[in-house]
Amino acid sequence: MLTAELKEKLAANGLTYDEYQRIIEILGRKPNDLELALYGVMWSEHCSYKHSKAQLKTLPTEGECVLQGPGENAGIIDIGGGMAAVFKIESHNHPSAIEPYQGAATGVGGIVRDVFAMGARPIALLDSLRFGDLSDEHVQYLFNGVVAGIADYGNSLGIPTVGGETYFNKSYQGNPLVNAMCVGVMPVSDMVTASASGVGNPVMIVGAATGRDGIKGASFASEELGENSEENRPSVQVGDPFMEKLLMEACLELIKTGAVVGIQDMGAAGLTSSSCEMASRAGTGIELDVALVPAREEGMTPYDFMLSESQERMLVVPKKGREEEVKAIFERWGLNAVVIGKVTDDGNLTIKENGKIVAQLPARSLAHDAPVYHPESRRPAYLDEVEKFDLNQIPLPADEEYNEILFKLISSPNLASKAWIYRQYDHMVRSNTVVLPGSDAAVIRVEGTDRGLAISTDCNSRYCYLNPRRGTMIAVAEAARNVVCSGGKPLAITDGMNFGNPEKPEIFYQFKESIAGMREACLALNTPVTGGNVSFYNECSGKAIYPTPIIGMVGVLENFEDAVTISFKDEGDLIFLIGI
Amino acid sequence: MHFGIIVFPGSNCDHDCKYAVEFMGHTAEYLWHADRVSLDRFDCIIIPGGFSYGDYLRAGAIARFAPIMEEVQKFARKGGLVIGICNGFQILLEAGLLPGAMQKNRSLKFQCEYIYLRVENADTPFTNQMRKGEVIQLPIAHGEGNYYLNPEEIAKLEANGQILLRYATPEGEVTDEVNPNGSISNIAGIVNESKNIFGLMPHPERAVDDRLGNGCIDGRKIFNSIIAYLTEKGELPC
Amino acid sequence: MFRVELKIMPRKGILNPESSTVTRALKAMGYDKVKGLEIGKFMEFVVNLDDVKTAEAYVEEICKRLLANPVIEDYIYEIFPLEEE
Amino acid sequence: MFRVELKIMPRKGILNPESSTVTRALKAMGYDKVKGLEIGKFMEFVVNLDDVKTAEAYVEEICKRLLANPVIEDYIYEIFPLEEE
Ligand SMILES: Nc1ncnc2c1ncn2[C@@H]1O[C@H](COP(=O)(O)OP(=O)(O)O)[C@@H](O)[C@H]1O
Repeated sequence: MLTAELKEKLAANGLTYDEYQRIIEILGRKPNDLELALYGVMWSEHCSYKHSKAQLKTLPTEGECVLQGPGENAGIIDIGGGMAAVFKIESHNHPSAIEPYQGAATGVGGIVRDVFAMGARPIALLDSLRFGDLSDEHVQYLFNGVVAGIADYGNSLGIPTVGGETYFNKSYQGNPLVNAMCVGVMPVSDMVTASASGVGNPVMIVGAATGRDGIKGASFASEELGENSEENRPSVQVGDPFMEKLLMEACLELIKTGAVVGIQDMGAAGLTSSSCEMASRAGTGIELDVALVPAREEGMTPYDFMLSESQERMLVVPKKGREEEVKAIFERWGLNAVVIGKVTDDGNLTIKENGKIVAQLPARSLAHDAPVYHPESRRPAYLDEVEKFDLNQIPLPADEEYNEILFKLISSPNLASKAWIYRQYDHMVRSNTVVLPGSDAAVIRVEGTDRGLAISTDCNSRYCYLNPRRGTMIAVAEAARNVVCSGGKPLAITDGMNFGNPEKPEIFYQFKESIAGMREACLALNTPVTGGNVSFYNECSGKAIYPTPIIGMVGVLENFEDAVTISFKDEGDLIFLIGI
Repeated sequence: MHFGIIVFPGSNCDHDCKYAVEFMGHTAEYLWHADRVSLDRFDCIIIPGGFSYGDYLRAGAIARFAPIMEEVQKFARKGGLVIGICNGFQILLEAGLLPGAMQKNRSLKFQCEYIYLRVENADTPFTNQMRKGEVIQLPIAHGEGNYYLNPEEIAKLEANGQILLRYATPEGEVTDEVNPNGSISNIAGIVNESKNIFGLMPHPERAVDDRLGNGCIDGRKIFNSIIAYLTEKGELPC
Repeated sequence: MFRVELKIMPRKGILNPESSTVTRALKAMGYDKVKGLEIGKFMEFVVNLDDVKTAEAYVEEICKRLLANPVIEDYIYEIFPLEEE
Repeated sequence: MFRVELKIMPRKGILNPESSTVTRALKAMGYDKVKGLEIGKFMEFVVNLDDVKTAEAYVEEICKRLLANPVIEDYIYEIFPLEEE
């Protein structure tokens, strides 16, 4: 029976009554409060993709070059010469709306961890940004904060931020978009995955101590922003790029030793998602004791430990007997590395506090068996309106107006140089940047080889608003053109899908159509999707952003010296216009 | 020649420095901040850029206390060549091996771009392959490169020929408009009195390989100067 | 005219990486008697207003709008009357 | 045990980029009643020593050696006895 008390509890955990019934079915009993909270975060849109999963399944994810498709921390492709590229894009929209500097910074931190968790050294960052009208004071505050946050975090890590894109449009006024993409490289043989196999292997937490940061951030990310979002925010996560730099070096050193079975970063839903996902992928269970987790604050409850989103932490499953080796490496870098549990064979996530079981749930049910929804989809009425628009109705300017119009165009923030942004990013560190920001795609040398990677992020969301399917095809094509113009052969993409509330049929229509367009374009160009991110509920006071499917594409150059930049080179060179 | 490159927690141009030295046909080796090892077998020590200890408190403030820094002092006292680049320069200032202090850029923003520098003294181990008044191009990448020293001491530096590089126009004019960070007197690089410790904000190690970035290779001139000096001396510094 | 002393500190419970890094550095240097270090900002300025109530409202407003970030920082200030010269 | 409040301020006469930028920003926002803004650091911590003289010498030492940079900064601190719990 849905009592008032239960109703309140479910609402607090973002669960429906049907979902509650389903949990009882899975457990064969009622969940306790902690267990209910764990389902709440793991079945949130942010963690479970319950509204998007069915659609994402239709994307082409296989191809000659794909070594690892969606489902891991990041996708992996073969770039030849025994080398692999690891890459993914991720959004940090809601946190950036509340605290632009920290929100953007921790967004970079998260995507970087995803890449080095696969064993790759991150070699490039890109950022895809959307803000409201730049003449607005609050938008300026967000813009300044986001760029500074990305700069300070990426620069401190010593990973060059080599490209991105920036658009200003009123639809993003109260809900900016901050998507960060990271690319790493490694020898194919260094690949590790995020699964907890080998019953009896220890489970270790490494990196920063755990505080009450961002508790329930995952559920927060699955809500619309409202008037009082600033009041309701979970305690904001603060990034420590210094800690992350040490964590990155220590993890890469550790992976080289071959002592690691699996490793995963702790992002949304922290310890909960990393532990149940690693177990679920391997078909094992994990047992851990929260009292063993290094804490930053006193009096933390199992709930706090399991849901904390403290940054700069990883969950590591080493081979049994090699714990000391792990500890020695982390100690040298001045970091924690503590055994908090072990891999079991019962398929459960078992959480203890000082030896006493406080929650026990099938890991798979949390990580991979969330309900899948097929929301209703309805063609939005505005499309009929905008489709009536006839380009021919726009009068041509008079001859003397052209100069004025040109000035107006080039002074628009959308067309103006983005040097103010990328000058704040160290885009040269590590001495591999072949094509600097300001060109089409960035080109990065794959160190130790002659190869280069051409990388671009693109999406014209106005096109996607006018025609979600075609607009998304155009985004894929634009990314491919940028890669090709820089000398690269397009290989694969990652996608950052930013949309409004999927429970509204018109929004879901945009999403569905966008996926269909991406599918078509990726099949045509033979650039499979190796992973991505879906960010729904990008609405402010009920108004959705333009549908914004950001395409992050990676291409390869056999020889990085063949890279091409956009500038005209010499006097007398011929200029051709090609295409249709 | 054999270069030692110090690695602090948070250093991130250690890798670039090694790349540059090897690109120039020499050898380099990393040195861990916590180790207290003699540096006698090195020809030159590089303190690389990055964010040692996250630049928390003040850039370079914490790194200067690392055990290896005592060895750097010993090495320098015996006349060994030490070059601190970017964060390395900040560390040398905090350690008192060079005079002055760094403040945040006057823009309060990190700045990464190519800039021009005028060579103010070509008669040092670090600049002998250039001409006085020559303009070179190098990239900068820093948030705290706004150098300060009081006017009397600046005059002393000037008199001793300790100012090696100033931010300038491509034509070699030293103007406020081309000062990227507010540095006093447009100073970008200085040496100590005995001219064997060099600190500079720009990154010569990022300008040796013409296939990267804008193709600028003026960084080679600084490495070539060091190598020419060491070769001429014909002996290890210690 | 009033002289204002303003302290801006990271909110309790929010990670302050600067404080923890400096604490560790002190410890490494042998200064292990320092506990609970918190690092924030200090600002001093004069507001050219005649009335203490107005001055207070003014300071409150600039703190909220620019000087402090209420999402992650707490601020506290004192206002002292200043003799006109 | 003593509680220490430490203020580290830019030295008089040295242009502090943070102070001048924030002053400009305030003016641009229409807050022109603020004068002579100086931005520095504030630190709070406890020193676990019994004797006030020793504590003072201790604080002085860590300020000189690490916390402040005498080339560009001045520091001033207050020490308050703390009740042991
Ligand atoms: N947020 C950003 N971060 C880094 N680089 C950026 C960013 N925004 C734009 N750029 C760079 O500026 C250049 C022009 O950007 P933009 O005007 O968006 O390009 P396009 O010509 O593809 O529309 C590109 O090289 C791009 O990488």
